[in-house]
Amino acid sequence: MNFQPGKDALKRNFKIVGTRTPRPDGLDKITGRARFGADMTAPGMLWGLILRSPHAHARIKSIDTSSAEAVNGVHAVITAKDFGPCPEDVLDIRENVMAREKALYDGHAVAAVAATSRAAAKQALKLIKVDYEVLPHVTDVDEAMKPSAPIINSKLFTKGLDKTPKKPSNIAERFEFGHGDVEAGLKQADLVIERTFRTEATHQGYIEPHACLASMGSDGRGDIWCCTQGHFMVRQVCSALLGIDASGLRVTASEIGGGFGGKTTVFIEPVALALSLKANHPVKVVMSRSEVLRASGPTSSTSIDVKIGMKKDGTITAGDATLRYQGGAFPGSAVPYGAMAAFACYDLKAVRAVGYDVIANRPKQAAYRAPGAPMAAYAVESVVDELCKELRLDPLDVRLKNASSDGSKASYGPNFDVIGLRATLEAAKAHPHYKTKLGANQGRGVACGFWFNFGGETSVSLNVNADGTIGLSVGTPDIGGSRASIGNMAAEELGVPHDKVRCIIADTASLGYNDVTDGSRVTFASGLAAINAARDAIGKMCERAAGIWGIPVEAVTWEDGTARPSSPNAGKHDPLTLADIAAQAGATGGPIAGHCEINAEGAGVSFATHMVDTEVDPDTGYVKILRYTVFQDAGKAVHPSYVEGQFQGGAVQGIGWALNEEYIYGKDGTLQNAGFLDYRIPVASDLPMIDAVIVEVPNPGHPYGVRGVGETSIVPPLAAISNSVSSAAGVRMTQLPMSPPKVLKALGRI
Amino acid sequence: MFQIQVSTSINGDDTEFSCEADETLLDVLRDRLGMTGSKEGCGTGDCGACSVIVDGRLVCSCLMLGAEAQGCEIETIEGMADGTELHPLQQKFLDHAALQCGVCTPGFLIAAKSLLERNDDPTEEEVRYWLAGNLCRCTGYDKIVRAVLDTAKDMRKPAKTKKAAAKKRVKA
Amino acid sequence: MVKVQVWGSLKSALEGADEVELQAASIREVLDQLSATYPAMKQAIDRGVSVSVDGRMYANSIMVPLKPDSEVFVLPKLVGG
Amino acid sequence: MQYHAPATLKDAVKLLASSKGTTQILAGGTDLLVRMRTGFAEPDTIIDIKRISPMCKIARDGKGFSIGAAVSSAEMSENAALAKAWPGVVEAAALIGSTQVQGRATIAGNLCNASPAADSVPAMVAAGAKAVIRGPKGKRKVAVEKVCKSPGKTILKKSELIEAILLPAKPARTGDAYLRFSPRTEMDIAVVGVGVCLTLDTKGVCTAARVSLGAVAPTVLLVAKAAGALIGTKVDDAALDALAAACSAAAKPIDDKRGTREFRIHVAGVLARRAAIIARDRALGKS
Repeated sequence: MNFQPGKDALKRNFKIVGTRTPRPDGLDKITGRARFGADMTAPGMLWGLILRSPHAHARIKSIDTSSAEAVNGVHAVITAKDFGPCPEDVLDIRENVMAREKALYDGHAVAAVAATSRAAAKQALKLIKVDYEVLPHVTDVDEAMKPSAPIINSKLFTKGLDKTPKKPSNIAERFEFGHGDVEAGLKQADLVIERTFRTEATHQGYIEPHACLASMGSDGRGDIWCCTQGHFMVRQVCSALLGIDASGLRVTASEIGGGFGGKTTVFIEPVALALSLKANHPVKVVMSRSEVLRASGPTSSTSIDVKIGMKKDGTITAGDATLRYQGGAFPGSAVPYGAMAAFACYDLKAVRAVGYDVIANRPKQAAYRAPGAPMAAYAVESVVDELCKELRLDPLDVRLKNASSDGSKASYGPNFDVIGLRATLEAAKAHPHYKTKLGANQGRGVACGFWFNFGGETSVSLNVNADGTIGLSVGTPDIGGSRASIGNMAAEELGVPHDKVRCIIADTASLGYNDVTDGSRVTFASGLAAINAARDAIGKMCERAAGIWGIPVEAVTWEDGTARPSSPNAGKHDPLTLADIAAQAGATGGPIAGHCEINAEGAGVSFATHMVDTEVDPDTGYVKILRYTVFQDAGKAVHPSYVEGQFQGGAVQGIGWALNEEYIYGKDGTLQNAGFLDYRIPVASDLPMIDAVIVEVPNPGHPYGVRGVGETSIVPPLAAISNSVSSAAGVRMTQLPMSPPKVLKALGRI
Repeated sequence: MFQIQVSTSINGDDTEFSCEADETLLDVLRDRLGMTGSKEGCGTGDCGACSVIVDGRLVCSCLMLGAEAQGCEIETIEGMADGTELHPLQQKFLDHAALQCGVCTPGFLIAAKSLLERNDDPTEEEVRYWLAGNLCRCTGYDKIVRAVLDTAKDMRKPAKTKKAAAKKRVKA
Repeated sequence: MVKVQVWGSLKSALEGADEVELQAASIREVLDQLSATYPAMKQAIDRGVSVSVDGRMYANSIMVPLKPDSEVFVLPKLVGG
Repeated sequence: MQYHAPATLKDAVKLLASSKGTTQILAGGTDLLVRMRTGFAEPDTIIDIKRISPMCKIARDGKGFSIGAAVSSAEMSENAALAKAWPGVVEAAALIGSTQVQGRATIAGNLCNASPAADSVPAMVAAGAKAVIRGPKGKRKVAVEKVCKSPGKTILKKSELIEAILLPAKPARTGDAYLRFSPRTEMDIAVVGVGVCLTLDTKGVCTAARVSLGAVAPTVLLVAKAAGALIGTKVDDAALDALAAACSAAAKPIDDKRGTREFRIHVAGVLARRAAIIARDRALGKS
């Protein structure tokens, strides 16, 4: 019954899918009734606050909580001692959630308090005495790799080398991808360019700080209500950290105020649960903005060398990249994905990408939308752009000449399935934007990008209500409007109007396991599962119709939401609509529901080409974005408005990353800009409209051809904007962000 | 720490509350009055998610003390619709998919309402500069600006056709 | 026989071979044989890998059947953002 | 913490003198509440001046203006006469923070916060504004450039507050302008700020000028040499080059997270030139 990728035919004509239906869950969000992480309260609730280390690197010799516990209104004070043994795969999370022997970065949690009021909790925090022994620190990725750098984890030995070294190091692991003979390839080139690029750490920038309300009982049973990209992941990690059964903890996903990968892990949820257990009260913990910036999961800062050889006719003969990513105080940066994605847009005979995962005294990184890929694309697409300029070749033509296409061998190994890179490049070449004239100090930049996209474990249940309406329960938190697209796919498959389907996010006690909402997987995987669940229900409804008509079920077909005899010789029977069958469900066997629990494989990759015009003020180095156009392959755009929204949101995060956003650490290793004033994300007046062109090259791995689109849109902008600024300023920019002082310096004006 | 007794008007309702001297209006709205529509994104006036209108003036409720609300007229997102009659901006935000996660939406709707009360025919640039105090990370602002411009165009139409249009759309 | 390749840094675990040919009917059999014949591969596989079969990526489905001439590629475990 | 909202200036002054511990005046609160939230200010007493009606008014002071200390920058923008007379000062006030912040922020508060990068202060200094400081022993008028001593410190004694900001009568053929550089177009802090006010005679020759720089020294600077570069000229390219050089020379900035030393020195000259051109065109009646 489930869709067989590659075997079952793709549906091509649709009634609901592809239309811009109004959003079914929007009313609460425009009236202020929608409840996000911090909006939940409970009777007898205490306020939880976390004490964080002010040092970049320090040994914790002792923590005295006695005077804090004496404060009136305080019901619980916890430290690392309140987190017992746990499975190996959550050891790093346990240490990041609450420091153990050492405080590893500025903002690392060291203790927490729960009290009847925020004022009492604040007062108690001040009375916790921590005896720190400050240690030397390192925050820069290249510095951290030097043998002379202070060792952060004495038990860390570099993996991925031929021989495991004896001495501990800040280099956690080495990765390598590629094929062919790079040295030979470079020799065949007419021009070889090698450059080093640096990018600073950036934050996902979601407007809603992390927040949760936990209520934990000493009987090992509890509830937690939190904003997260994966409440099943929260259950899995928190139950492991607290040593309770997964079934003991019910996690409800609140509305989520943005995540972009930063809420695919836990920071405060285990703390709230531990406080609640100790205080025997519900406890609410809400991060401040400065806590979010200091102590949640920004992406890596990087240092990348790229060398590419190209012939006069534009053929790329070889590509070689070395990528160094620091992922905070714990291993696990996204450097492997950066190394894999770096040359993914190019069909190369000789390619190599070597990645180093490095630790430093910074917060533990978390995924940030296509984690690792934007920085790698920035480096590769910048060198390709420079080669095109030197050889006087059109950047789109060169990319078309070398573009990966169906069946070509990807730089990270496997052969590609059906892919849409060429389609996006051709759409870009044909677009009026590419032909408009530029003025003084103006430049145009193009760049391509890619993301793998992900299927993952997905459970959906679909209930047919007695009045013929549909209750659809999915387990993937909806950040960008996926309830609308998933509901529309179920309505399309069932043949009922879209507003007859109500799609909700079920809690962990009401639905089978679901992987986190990440990897641009939700519209693909929950959509696929919803279609399968609809087909499951249709099968059952056909059985009921067959029973009512007294004919075999094989003689019943389902069209436009109605069961019909498949041919005249099955006898004359009035068609039965879904509503008719639903009304008789009780009498004909019981409630009707469809289910699908799968590991949704067959996710199709999504490619994009971005084009951007900028103007550089030669006197101040200020960069103005004049025009921005995104061309991205969505396979099949289920709800075009929200597909465009992903294109526009990713592009603008890329603009912030390219121009102004950066983590600034002082010499003392503390974060200097932990707030939205000096961590500058783009504001409305900084930007033009972002034009979105949806390209549709269907993905054979999905019944409707759907591809995930959420992440690819952030991969090309860093390079596209840098290429545009480099041509406007007449000098190659090799550092992000391209803040005005850096541009002015590159122009040689200061 | 004795508390301050404040009497004010919120969305037309006379409201009494007591609060600490250093408690912000945002904390009062959310934690004492259960009006969680205004959101805290930063607590320092840098994101606009807590925007409310006080005596006709668009402000950040996190940069105002609860005590300062004495005798004021406060408008929050909860009061933007008139019963089931949505404000045209609210409907347009849905029609234009001008929200994704929605946490910044209350702040944007209040700010846009304040703009259209002052300027019924704003240019794109005027909309962008007026709304620059409201951060959004999901949408890239494009559809938000289009929704505000489209609402302004609709609201400039003669009253008769507007009423019918508003009624029809709510059912859609 | 199924052609199996691994990502660059694991080439040393295959004693330098670019590609290995195995008799295997499913992803599980490929991974089991790799772990058995090449001890250094076992650690990487235990930490979690993604496997691509004929251009399609499988995160951790090990029961996926293989065609006799399938092209299998072992990669680090994919995660998204 | 205690909160007071006196109805008269007299009560406010009495309260200010009698309150113990640290006392803060609350006008717009857009600086004070941020410092309280981030733990940099924990006042024992707050005195809210927004119930003192004279302090909420923009009045004519002879041919000039008296802007009450509780007048928000949004109210300044909406006052047509003020905006017409002193566009530079009003534009500077309208650059503070965002629309929401401008709904509360006051230029008196911006001055008392004593940030070197305050937006309204260079414009006030260029315009020759004075602060009316009220204390138990009466009031005194102090030129705005003399009010700040160092970052966060003003000359106000514990028992004094600012009652109003006075803008002088603007002579004929006079134009003022304020420009700042910030990475974002809104919601930002000046990396460099420049206020220029100049007067031309009937032949277009500059007879008087004041040039003020923000964010390039511990306090806002009034740069005599820069004014000297304009006086006696037709504010032509040569004069503008000399102005730019004088401003860059006067700048003594620091490296910080918002900008480098060299950047601020260079851009001080660039913005001075641009602001002087706007001021000149306004003086010539070309808006």
